[in-house]
Amino acid sequence: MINFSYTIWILILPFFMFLLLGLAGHKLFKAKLSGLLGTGGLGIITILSYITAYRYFFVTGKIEGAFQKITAVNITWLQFTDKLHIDMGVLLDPISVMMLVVITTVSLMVHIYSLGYMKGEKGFERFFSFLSLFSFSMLGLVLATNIFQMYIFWELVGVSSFLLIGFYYQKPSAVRASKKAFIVTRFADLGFLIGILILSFNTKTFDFITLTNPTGTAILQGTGIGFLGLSIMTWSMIFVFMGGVGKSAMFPFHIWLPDAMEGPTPVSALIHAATMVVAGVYLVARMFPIYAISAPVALHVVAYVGAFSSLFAAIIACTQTDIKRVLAYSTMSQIGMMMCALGVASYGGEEGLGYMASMFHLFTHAMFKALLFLGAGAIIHAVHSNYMTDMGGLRKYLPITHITFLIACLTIAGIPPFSAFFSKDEILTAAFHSNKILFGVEYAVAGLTAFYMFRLYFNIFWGKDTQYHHTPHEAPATMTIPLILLAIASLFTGFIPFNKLVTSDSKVLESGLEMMIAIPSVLIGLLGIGIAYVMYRKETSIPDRLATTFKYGYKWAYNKFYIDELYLFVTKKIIFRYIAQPVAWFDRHIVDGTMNAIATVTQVISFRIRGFQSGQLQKYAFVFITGVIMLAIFFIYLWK
Amino acid sequence: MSLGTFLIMRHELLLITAALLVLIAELFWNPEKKKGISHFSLILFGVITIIGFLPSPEGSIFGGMYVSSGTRLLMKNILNIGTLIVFIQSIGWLKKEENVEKVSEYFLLLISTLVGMNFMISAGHFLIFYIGIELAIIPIAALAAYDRYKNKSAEAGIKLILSSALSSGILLYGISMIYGTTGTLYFNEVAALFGNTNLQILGFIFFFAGMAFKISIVPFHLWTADVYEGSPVNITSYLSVISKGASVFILMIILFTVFPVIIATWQKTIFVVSVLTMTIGNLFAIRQQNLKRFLAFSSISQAGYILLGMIGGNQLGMASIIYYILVYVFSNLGAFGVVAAISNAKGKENIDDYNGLYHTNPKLSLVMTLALFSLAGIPPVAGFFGKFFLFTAAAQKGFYLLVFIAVLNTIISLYYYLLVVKAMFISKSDTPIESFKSDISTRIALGICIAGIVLTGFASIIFEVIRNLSFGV
Amino acid sequence: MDILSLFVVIPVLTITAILFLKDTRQVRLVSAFGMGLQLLMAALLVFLYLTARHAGNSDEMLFIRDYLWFKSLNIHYAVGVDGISVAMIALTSLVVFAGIFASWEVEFLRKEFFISLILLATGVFGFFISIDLFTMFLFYELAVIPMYLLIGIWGSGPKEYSAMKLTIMLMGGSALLLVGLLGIYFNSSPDATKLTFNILEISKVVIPLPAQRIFFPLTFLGFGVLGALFPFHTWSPDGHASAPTAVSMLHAGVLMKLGGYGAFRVAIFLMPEAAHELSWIFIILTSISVVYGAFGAIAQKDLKYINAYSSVSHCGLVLFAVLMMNQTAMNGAIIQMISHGLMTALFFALIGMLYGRTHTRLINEMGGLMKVIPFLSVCYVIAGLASLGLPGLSGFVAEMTIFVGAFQHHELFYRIVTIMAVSSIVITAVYILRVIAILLLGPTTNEHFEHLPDAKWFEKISVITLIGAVAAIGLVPFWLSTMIGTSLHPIINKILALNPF
Amino acid sequence: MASNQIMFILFSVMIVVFSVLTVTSRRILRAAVYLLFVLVSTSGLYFMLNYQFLAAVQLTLYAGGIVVLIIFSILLTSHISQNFESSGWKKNIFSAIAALIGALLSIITILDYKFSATTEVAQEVNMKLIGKSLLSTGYDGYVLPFEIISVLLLAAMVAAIVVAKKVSPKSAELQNLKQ
Amino acid sequence: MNSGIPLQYFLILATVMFFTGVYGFLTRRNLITILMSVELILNSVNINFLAFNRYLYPHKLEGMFFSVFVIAVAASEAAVAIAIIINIYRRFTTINVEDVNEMKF
Repeated sequence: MINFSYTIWILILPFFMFLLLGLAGHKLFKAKLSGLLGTGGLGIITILSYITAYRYFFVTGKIEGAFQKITAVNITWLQFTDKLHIDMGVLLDPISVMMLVVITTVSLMVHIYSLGYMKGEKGFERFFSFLSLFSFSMLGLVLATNIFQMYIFWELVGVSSFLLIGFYYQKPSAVRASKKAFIVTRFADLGFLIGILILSFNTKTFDFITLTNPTGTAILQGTGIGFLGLSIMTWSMIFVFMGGVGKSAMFPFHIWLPDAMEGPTPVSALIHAATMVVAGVYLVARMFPIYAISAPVALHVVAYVGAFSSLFAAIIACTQTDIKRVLAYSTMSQIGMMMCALGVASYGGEEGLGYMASMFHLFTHAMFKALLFLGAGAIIHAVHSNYMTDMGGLRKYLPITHITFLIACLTIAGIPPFSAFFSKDEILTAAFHSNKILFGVEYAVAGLTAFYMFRLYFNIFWGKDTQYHHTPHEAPATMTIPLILLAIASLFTGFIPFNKLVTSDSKVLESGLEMMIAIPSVLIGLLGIGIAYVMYRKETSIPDRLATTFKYGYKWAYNKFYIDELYLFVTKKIIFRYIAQPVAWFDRHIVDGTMNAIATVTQVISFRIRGFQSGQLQKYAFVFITGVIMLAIFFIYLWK
Repeated sequence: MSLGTFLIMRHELLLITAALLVLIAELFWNPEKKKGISHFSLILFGVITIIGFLPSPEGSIFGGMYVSSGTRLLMKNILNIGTLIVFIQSIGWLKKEENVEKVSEYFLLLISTLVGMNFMISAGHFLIFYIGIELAIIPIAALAAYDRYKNKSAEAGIKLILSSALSSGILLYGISMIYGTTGTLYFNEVAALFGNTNLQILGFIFFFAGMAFKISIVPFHLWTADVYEGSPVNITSYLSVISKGASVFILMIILFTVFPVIIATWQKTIFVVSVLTMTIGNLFAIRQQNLKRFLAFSSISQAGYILLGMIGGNQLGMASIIYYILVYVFSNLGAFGVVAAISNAKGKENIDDYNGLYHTNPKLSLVMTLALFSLAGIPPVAGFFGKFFLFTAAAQKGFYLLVFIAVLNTIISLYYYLLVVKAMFISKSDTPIESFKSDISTRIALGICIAGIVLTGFASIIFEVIRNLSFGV
Repeated sequence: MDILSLFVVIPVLTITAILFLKDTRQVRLVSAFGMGLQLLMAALLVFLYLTARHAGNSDEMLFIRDYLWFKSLNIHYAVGVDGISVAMIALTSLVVFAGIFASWEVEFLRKEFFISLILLATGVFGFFISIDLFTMFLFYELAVIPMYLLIGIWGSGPKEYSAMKLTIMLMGGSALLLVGLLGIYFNSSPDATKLTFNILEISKVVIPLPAQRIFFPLTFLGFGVLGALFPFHTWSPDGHASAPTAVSMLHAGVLMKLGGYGAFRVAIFLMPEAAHELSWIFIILTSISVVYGAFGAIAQKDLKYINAYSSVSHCGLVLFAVLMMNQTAMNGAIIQMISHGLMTALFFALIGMLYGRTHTRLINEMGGLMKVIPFLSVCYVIAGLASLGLPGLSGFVAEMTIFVGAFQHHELFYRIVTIMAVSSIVITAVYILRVIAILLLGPTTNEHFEHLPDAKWFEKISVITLIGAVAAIGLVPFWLSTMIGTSLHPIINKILALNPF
Repeated sequence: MASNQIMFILFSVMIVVFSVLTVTSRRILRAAVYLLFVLVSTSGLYFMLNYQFLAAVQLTLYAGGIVVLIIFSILLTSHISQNFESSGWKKNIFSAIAALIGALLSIITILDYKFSATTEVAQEVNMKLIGKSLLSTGYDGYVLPFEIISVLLLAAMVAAIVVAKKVSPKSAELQNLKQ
Repeated sequence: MNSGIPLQYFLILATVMFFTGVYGFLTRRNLITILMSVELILNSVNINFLAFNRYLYPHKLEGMFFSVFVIAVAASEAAVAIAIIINIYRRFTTINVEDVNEMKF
């Protein structure tokens, strides 16, 4: 048994970096040094992670054919009751180790990339300190030993996302976006918290190992008690999933994600594409035994929400012109697929294929989506615009970016042998075996994905020859090297034997390519690319004509189905105008008014009765006499 | 009857002697010497006050007409202290030109009222009680009209004497009923023979109304404000503190010792009137501008609180009342002292005139603030303890509702006390009362008041002594 | 002289020293020195307390000193502390210390200002160390009154109105309280022979249930007014808005805690049966406070009003948790008191500093301050994040403890209400972010703001002290939670003995 | 009808009639005279009750002293034949109602009560007894009130002087300054 | 010797006189007549005392002595009151009670 307690440094180091750069960065170091420090710190963590992964997967993790859950470190942080306590620790199991690799890899790439991308920006050290904070939180989230630790880091991730989206805090749109992201996810987290409360009330534990032990007692708690037709456990799992919905930008809490693109592009790559947004998927995967065994209804919810979101996002993505937004919707769509895959899985054995597929896709998606975003960053860096209408023919100016971007597009389109081909294929297979409708949806999404990605690709690198004010030039090495590395990763990660490493029951899952699924999926990918080629390879009028033909559909999709407006309506109109302002009014005028009224009434009475004190001796005497008589009558004859 | 028994009447005899000495001095001293008459009286009275604290025999003489006990001595001493403070405060005022020629009358009359009060407190017979009460009020009516050139002063005098005459009539009528139904006027005999018949209750209520008038309990209070406002400030403070205190003492003694049989009746009566008193007093006080009038209503509501100590008829109640009166002596005299100082120096008596006082006369403002806080019952000054004990006494007998009403009333009272504080500390004024140096006697008096306000609360020994001397029904 | 009484004596000595100072400049130095000493004493007390506990001293209260005061009524000056009081004392000394520095630049009647401020602190310290209901009540009222002058003289806006309202409403609370205390006193001994005000002794007897039914609501409401219980909270927005910086800090940070502490220490501890029976009424009121306060905060335009309503919400949570009457929730309530005390003090300190620069508190008139005064702005963001319950800062620890604890209640009604209360965290996020976004972020709207100076050294001391404490609790809550938790045992045991859940 | 009954009726009718006249007469001097009649009739009652001493006191002190004092003061402050306008009818009616209710209440309550005389032997009231009692210091002795009343009389005298003393020129000057 | 005249007659007489005095006190406008009303009141009380003394408790003289002192007190009260009334007359040049109301409310 290898001692994994050193893994605590994976958490401590970035936190220390955050404090160092955050508190003293701008005073002690020059900007560049801060960047290097941050990057170097993360480099160490990455190395640590790789070592851990290696040791876990290949040296020690497997006992009796299954990967064990190893609690490397666990410290009680806050004791609620004897059984309920928040621990801070490190839990190693296949998914957490996998996530460790994903996060550190992407994060390192983003760090390096940012050295170039953010050069000369005001608040350079602040940026790196936030990045460190994010890395810390994200790592803490995935390594959490208990659901409450996860919640804590879940919140921290949210706030670092908030800080990074709002990095350009003088830009009103960025401020708005960060606020929106935080509040929407916060609302979803409310569900998460309620879920945790219900769960812990029934099971009296927060600990993942205890909770998710498929043969344990905790998992069976509350399955029988009904509330509105569903078991308590189902409710709690639905609530927990709500947190995931928010963080992973699933419908209907997806609205923050496109806006979040206001943040610096490396941030979008790291947080809003590769790592944080998949936290929802990770959460469901983490709780998967409970979903699968105790709350199948909740799992169905997961599947349908995921499928719907993926289709919904894919459709919107086809109409957007801001390249980062396209990528954002693409992210949402891909995560929807992962969710859907989780939703169609069940615990153990063949039925657990969806779980494996989802994790696999998560992994590959992280690589290629980071690549896409970083590439997009390089493009934006070159042309100073986010809109594909401002671009075209960039392949001449940005060769490296072009190639890597193409690789990424091919990957996401599911073209073999790129990595996503394998993962997506697994997802489709899992869906096919479980639910034909979901399969159909995901199949369509696959086609749409290929279409909109290549729409993007052609619009940027081919299409019209745009005249630029400044000739766009390739990004510096700090930016291109991560691109190349990630492109390589996108190419080859598909060959990692996930079925042996990350499965629902941690045992080896025998699965292979099912040609019945693989071939159609590749075909539809190619079809999508083909359509895009026809429409966008050269500047044509087809898109416009299509847009006018499907005027209403297009308009709705372009406006993201007016979900934002709906939210705006709910928040501005209903909450602010019809709840908060009336509450404030009520408080000022009714509650406070009552208090003031008491005072006023006292004053008024005081004024009214002043006539008694008339200054007339005889009136005084009259009151005196009347008083005596009244008292006498009262106490002799009425109330003796 | 030996001469020694006169020692039992030490307080009264000393006071009468003092009064006569003042009279003699007035008659026989030459004009030059007469200027010292106020200091002479003051020293005389100071000596008397000190002698009052010497241990004294107890017992009853004149066949039970005169009763002396530790409690009563204590009460007299408290009154002595209060009167002494009033005397010290009035020195400066008496030096004013228009008062110079009637200084000795001032002392003579005040001392004789004090004699009346002392007899009243020591009464063991309704006759002594009656004469005492008249002696305690008639000269004050004259003193209320002391400022002969002021309309208000005369008005105060006539209102006081006529109202008091009416109330005496009512009181006497009540006493006649009591006499008619019991055949005696000795307190202890009445107590034994008293019953719960209608006529006796009628007599009691008439009697109670007469007493309530002196304490200015609603609805028998209406004279209070006018008289307080019209009288010279020092007389007002004497009226509001000493007269009221003495009347409270004797009412309490009579209720506890003469009417224990009908305790149920007087508890109900007190309940009703104390609620009325507190509330009405406060409601009127809110709107007052003239500080003397303001303090008049405040003192009415204070009377309402004091009744809380009486209602239980318990030992704690008596202790808390005596204690409260002691505290009240310091607090109210402190407040009146400031009013008097400013009134005498600048002739200003309205709350608005006090705007910004803290900036020109910080010390006076502080004294006033402390005194008002004490009246309002704010810790750590003594008033807090006093009120707390009163409420405790009422609560002990289960009058929680009354306590609740009383505490609510203290909030109203806090409101108007704070209005004065606000004027002094917060409000700005274009024409603030200019900075002035009050005379030494005023300062001494206020110093005594402040010491009393601060120390009476913390020094638990005072309360314990009082408590040990108290008794219940 | 015992260590606890020193907490009253030091402020009194400080006041005395100030009284005799001629130079008003030295006043603040002396104040800072006195309150710094007090802070050290608090640290020492924490140390001594933990040492004693560690050494195995398991008494309910430590450092008990008992002096007979009024013999006939059995009133004592009795002091003693358990973990809860120690924590509250530490909180108070921190906030007072920070408050002194936050009011460094008070010019008008400086001497009087510091005297009143320290007098207020004296009352609060006295309250927390008392274990005799009489002295407790005495200190309670002592703490309320200087508020009037502090707000009335040094306040802003409709200060006279606010000061009066605040004082009157708080005294109204203490009116209820007084009746409640007397009721407890006269039921403190089964045969009425040995009546006592001593909390520890009263806790050993069972007050008859009919009496409890009357006096529990009175006591609880009495303290509740100070704890800003709906619908008796309206003094809070006006009072806070008008109060000068340090007073807002002390008031929201510490004085409002007297309410929660008292409700817990007196109302619940001494009358658990009635508390159990009647808690549903107050649970409803408090959960209204929680949600309503938060919604109220959304619609406000004045920074102080926002914070005041937020305090209503947070303090509502304290009372809410206390009423849940189980170990965890109560623990949470105490932590919440401390946490809220610190962060709201921080808020008010910052608001005061912003106001001192911009001369406005209306959020609409400000904007983009982050660029101009980064230090204060960052601190404001931290305060905001603490307030909305960000993990790693104290608010999270407190709220989570409350929610988890409250949700362990065995009755469904209480759990549902808990969920309502939980929802406040989102509303909190809304108004906090709204303020941060409008106030600090975005472009600088007003050109006058371009050259505002950032924090001065004394402001930094004030703010950093508080942030340090907020972060310390947030990062390592364990010691605090345990310290409070062990002290809760006697209370919980008493409750459990009577109402086995 | 026995003579004492007739006397009682005579006196009581006089008392009631003149009392009412005293409080209703518009002419103040007449009112004073009516008061005198009331007081004299009362002393008649005292004679009937066999309290000759008191009747004498009543006649001298009350009728002779106070009424004369009152008449003097009337002369000082009013014109002899001056008519006072009567008070407002509201005041009269309300006062009358109050007085009536009070009287009824008292009378009903008095009639309700069963008085019981003592069985002890009545004392013969003679001057010797009165004098003895007045100077006795024991039970049922009245020397103490007698002494106190002297203080009261002294005080009242001084009080009256203080108030009514003619304003000295100096004070008058001050008064003019004030007004 | 008072056979045929019940005690109650005296008492009723006194009561009527008392409340006549009260009525006078409440309605007369002249301060001196008010004072006269007071005298009526005191006088009625004396009748009460004496009647009680004679009818019920003739073995002691308490009632009678009380009356004596009441008369004395009444005299001194009247003296002071008249002194003040004269002063009022000087100040207000009237002794109408309704005009003596500088202080009110």
